[in-house]
Amino acid sequence: MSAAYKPNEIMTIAAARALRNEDVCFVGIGMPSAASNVARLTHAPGITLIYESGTVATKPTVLPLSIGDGELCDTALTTVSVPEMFRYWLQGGRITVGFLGGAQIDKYANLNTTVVGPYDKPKVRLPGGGGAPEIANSCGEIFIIMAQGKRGFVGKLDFVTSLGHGEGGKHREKLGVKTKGPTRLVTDLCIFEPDPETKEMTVVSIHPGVTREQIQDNTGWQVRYANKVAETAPPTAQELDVLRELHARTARAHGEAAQKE
Amino acid sequence: MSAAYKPNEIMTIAAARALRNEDVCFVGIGMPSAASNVARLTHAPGITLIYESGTVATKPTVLPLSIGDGELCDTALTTVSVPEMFRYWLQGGRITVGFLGGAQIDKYANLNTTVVGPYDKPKVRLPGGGGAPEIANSCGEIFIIMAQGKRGFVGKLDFVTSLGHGEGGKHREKLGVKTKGPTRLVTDLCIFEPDPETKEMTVVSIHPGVTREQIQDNTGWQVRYANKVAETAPPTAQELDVLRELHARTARAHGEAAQKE
Amino acid sequence: MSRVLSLAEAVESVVRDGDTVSMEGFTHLIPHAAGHEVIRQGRKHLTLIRMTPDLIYDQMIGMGCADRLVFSWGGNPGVGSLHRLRDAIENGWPHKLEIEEHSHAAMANAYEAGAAGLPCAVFRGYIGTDLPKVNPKIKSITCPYTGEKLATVPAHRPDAAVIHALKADREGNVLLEGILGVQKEAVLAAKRSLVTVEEVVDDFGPRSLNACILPSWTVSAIAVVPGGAFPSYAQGYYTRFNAFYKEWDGISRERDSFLAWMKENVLGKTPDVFAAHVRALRIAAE
Amino acid sequence: MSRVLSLAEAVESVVRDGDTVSMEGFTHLIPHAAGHEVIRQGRKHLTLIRMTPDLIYDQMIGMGCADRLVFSWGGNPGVGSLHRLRDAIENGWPHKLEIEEHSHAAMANAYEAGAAGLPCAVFRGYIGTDLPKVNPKIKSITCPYTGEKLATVPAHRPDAAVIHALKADREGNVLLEGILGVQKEAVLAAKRSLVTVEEVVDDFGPRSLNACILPSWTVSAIAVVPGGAFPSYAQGYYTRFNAFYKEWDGISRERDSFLAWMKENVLGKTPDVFAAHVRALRIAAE
Repeated sequence: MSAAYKPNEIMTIAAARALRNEDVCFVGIGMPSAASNVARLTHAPGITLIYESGTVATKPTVLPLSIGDGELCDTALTTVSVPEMFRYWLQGGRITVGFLGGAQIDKYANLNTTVVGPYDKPKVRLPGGGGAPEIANSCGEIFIIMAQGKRGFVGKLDFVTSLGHGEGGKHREKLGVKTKGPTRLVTDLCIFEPDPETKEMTVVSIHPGVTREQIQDNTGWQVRYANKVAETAPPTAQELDVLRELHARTARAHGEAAQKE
Repeated sequence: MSAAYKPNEIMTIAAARALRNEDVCFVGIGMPSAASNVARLTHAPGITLIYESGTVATKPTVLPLSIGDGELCDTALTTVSVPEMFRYWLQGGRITVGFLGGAQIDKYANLNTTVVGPYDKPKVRLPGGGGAPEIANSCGEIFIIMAQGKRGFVGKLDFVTSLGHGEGGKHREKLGVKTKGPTRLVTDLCIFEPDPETKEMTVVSIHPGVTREQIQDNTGWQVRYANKVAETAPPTAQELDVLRELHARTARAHGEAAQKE
Repeated sequence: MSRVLSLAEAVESVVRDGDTVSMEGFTHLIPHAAGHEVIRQGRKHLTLIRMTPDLIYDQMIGMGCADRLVFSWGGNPGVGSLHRLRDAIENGWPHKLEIEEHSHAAMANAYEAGAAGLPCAVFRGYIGTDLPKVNPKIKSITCPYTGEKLATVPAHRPDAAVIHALKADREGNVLLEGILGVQKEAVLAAKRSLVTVEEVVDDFGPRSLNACILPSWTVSAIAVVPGGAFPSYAQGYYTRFNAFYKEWDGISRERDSFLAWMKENVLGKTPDVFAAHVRALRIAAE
Repeated sequence: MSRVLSLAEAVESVVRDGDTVSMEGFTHLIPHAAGHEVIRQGRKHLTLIRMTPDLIYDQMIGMGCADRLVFSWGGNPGVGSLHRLRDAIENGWPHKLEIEEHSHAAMANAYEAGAAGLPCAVFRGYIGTDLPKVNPKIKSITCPYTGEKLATVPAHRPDAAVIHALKADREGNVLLEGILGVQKEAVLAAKRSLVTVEEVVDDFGPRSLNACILPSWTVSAIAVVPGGAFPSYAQGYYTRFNAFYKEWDGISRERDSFLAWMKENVLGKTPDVFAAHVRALRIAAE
């Protein structure tokens, strides 16, 4: 049953599948939120979702527009202050998976959400790091979701907002960071995982119908592939239903623009 | 109306009188608790009482036996965690008056509640500092209540648990401490205040019927007197009533031994 | 001891030209009404601190209230950019805006340290990011036991903290519930504080023994402004008006449309409009 | 994910010989039943951490469970000395007890730092006291901004934390209310944790949005022990049995009377006695 689906949908669903029932997940707004909630509503009903606004073990019925929507608090086990969230829960090492995205990513999955162009004379001033710099290093591992394109997938970041695998190899360990960093990068075209040695993000699975040429055309560095590259299983009808119903509920709750994400 | 009263009663009441309606008071168990609550029930109804168990603005109807009795929590505006109490409320500089007592005091109002004899080979092992080391330096000023006697009022402390005026003069300032330290020491015989220059605790008021000889006999250093020494006003009937009713209510609530304090 | 004042009086007594000001609110309880009053009173040369400067800081920056911004995430949550903030940083309009940029963890820790009376916050942070290269305030200490290098930032000690809360009681104590953000810390860290509330009640009544309450003597001024968080929300009173966050994207994109909107909706209005906004929201929901 | 076990199983799986153990409770919610079970199981060579070691630590020390005590106030609150603790320190009975002595502020900060995953706690403390002379763990750092010397202590990271709480729900989440002490921090700082509770409920039901809850995945084992805090208290369940604190002064004064009491009331008993104590307390109150 491979219903027709959009690139955004397979991206969200492929990310959702990587989440486990026992994960404690630090969720960002947008696609990470959609992916985490799809996981919760399909194969991982026991997953714990935490948003940086302080909501612990929240079970929203619609996707929040902001990281601190009342819906998150209403459906949470409890809500803690933001200093406590960052000290006891994130820095305390209690989060197994953090989700990140960004305006720019490089081949070691370092991310830029700060600025395009020079910091002091920006071409585009982006919102900034928010929780990302510490999410990147305090969570057990990091999943990244980003639509692929040459503007975002760049040879060199204008600014490193959050550490991925740095310059590759054992760079994280050399910096004293004990967590795994980005273990999975899901795009609208394919799935990358870090090479075990070099830590360069390497394509391990290509979404149905996508070509290697397409992938390279949308990437600002020479793309590497794993020895065995799989084809991403297309979204199942159930996965698509859950995702679309979630977006539909969200749109009804928030008004039309909510599913732009 | 000077009803007959006990030395403990005038000690408690003289301490109570020093508290102001606008004070935020960090209260210890025993006489400080009695004094603070007498103040609250007489001239200082607006006083805020805080116990280190985390209870903020508590209004107990009976005196707690321990620092964390349910009564304190039931009657509090709110109750915070102990780390928060020590970080935001005590260290945050929000307490105007702290109460302390001890097993030993010296003429600069340094206190020992740790050990009699050498630390490694104690003659008497006392309970220890508890909150006192930081109460002594974080509260705007310190009131001390202690029954006078040669065992407690000593020439040299076996151990400095909490700083009073150190070695006198500007010693606190030299240590970087910005609060006033002990501004009042109330005993069952008299009231001491620090000399403005030397900071030696100096008798400023003698309780009715007490002689200078008695004071000296119960003090392990050469007692100094202020130029003008007052006679402590005896407890009023209202003050005694309030104190005694408080103790009676407490005894009924806790069983007989509660008024041993 | 807190005093109950009109919003105009409260802002006048708490927020002064040249102050370092924290107007906090983490999506929930953002003090929009107080921000509008600051704009109406024409405050200048402010250093604005906030983890998530959003619409109200965009408005204040666009109206020229701020010389400096200390922040960790400056966007329109769920929507996109803050155009007035970007225009100030990218083009210096209406004038140059200095920025001091942190991560959320750093900002939250800096408030915590401020509330705790410490000069600096210590945490595990900033490893491998470029932020310390552009922010000289980010330093470090070495753990005396493990040798680990830990990040430090100066504690936030604003001159004034401005927050919106659910309610005050007759004694001037303030209750918050729901998403608490860093508001308690901001008030405790500040020299002066202003709390706008939805209502004043005789007594908070039955509540958690551990409710988040700011005692009267930690607050300088209280102003009763029903709806004062709109288009943000107040738990149990009204929900977030998401449509306006999206609408703001269009309003704020150009300087002219921004100024026209501010003139009509802020400069020419009083705090009462917030209660009206919330009434309209309720009617729409029925 | 927490597992619900009998108290005997729970203690066996969480507390091991040689462990560093925090059995916390600040007057309220002291885990007496769990302490008795540790004694019955004959644990040895423990390092006991607690801000306010009181009766239950006095008993464990007197029974020889502990090699070391890390603490800030060791007394019988409102009554006087802990005679078993004193006998251990003053006379080495039943064997030598090493002590590491702190202030409350240091201990509270050390738990906070442990919960926050930091190697050390930083605070303003210990100025002018002799404690740093007898405790080499007390060190300092210098604030990089102000030059102020701030005290440090190592973070508490116990092998096991043991606390008593009000209730758990079917999913194994744990609720505390009232005087919270450092229990949440102790559990979050520890590698393993055991929580005894008054009861298990299907659902916590209506509660503060900001209730103090330990999620199931932060707790190793839960044991249902009604009355498990007696003679301490559990907010909303039973009050503190002050008479026993006074009685303990007499029981514990001499080694023989202490040992006789322990034999009769701990070694020969099961956790069920705690429910019986509380029932007796209720009947007496009627």
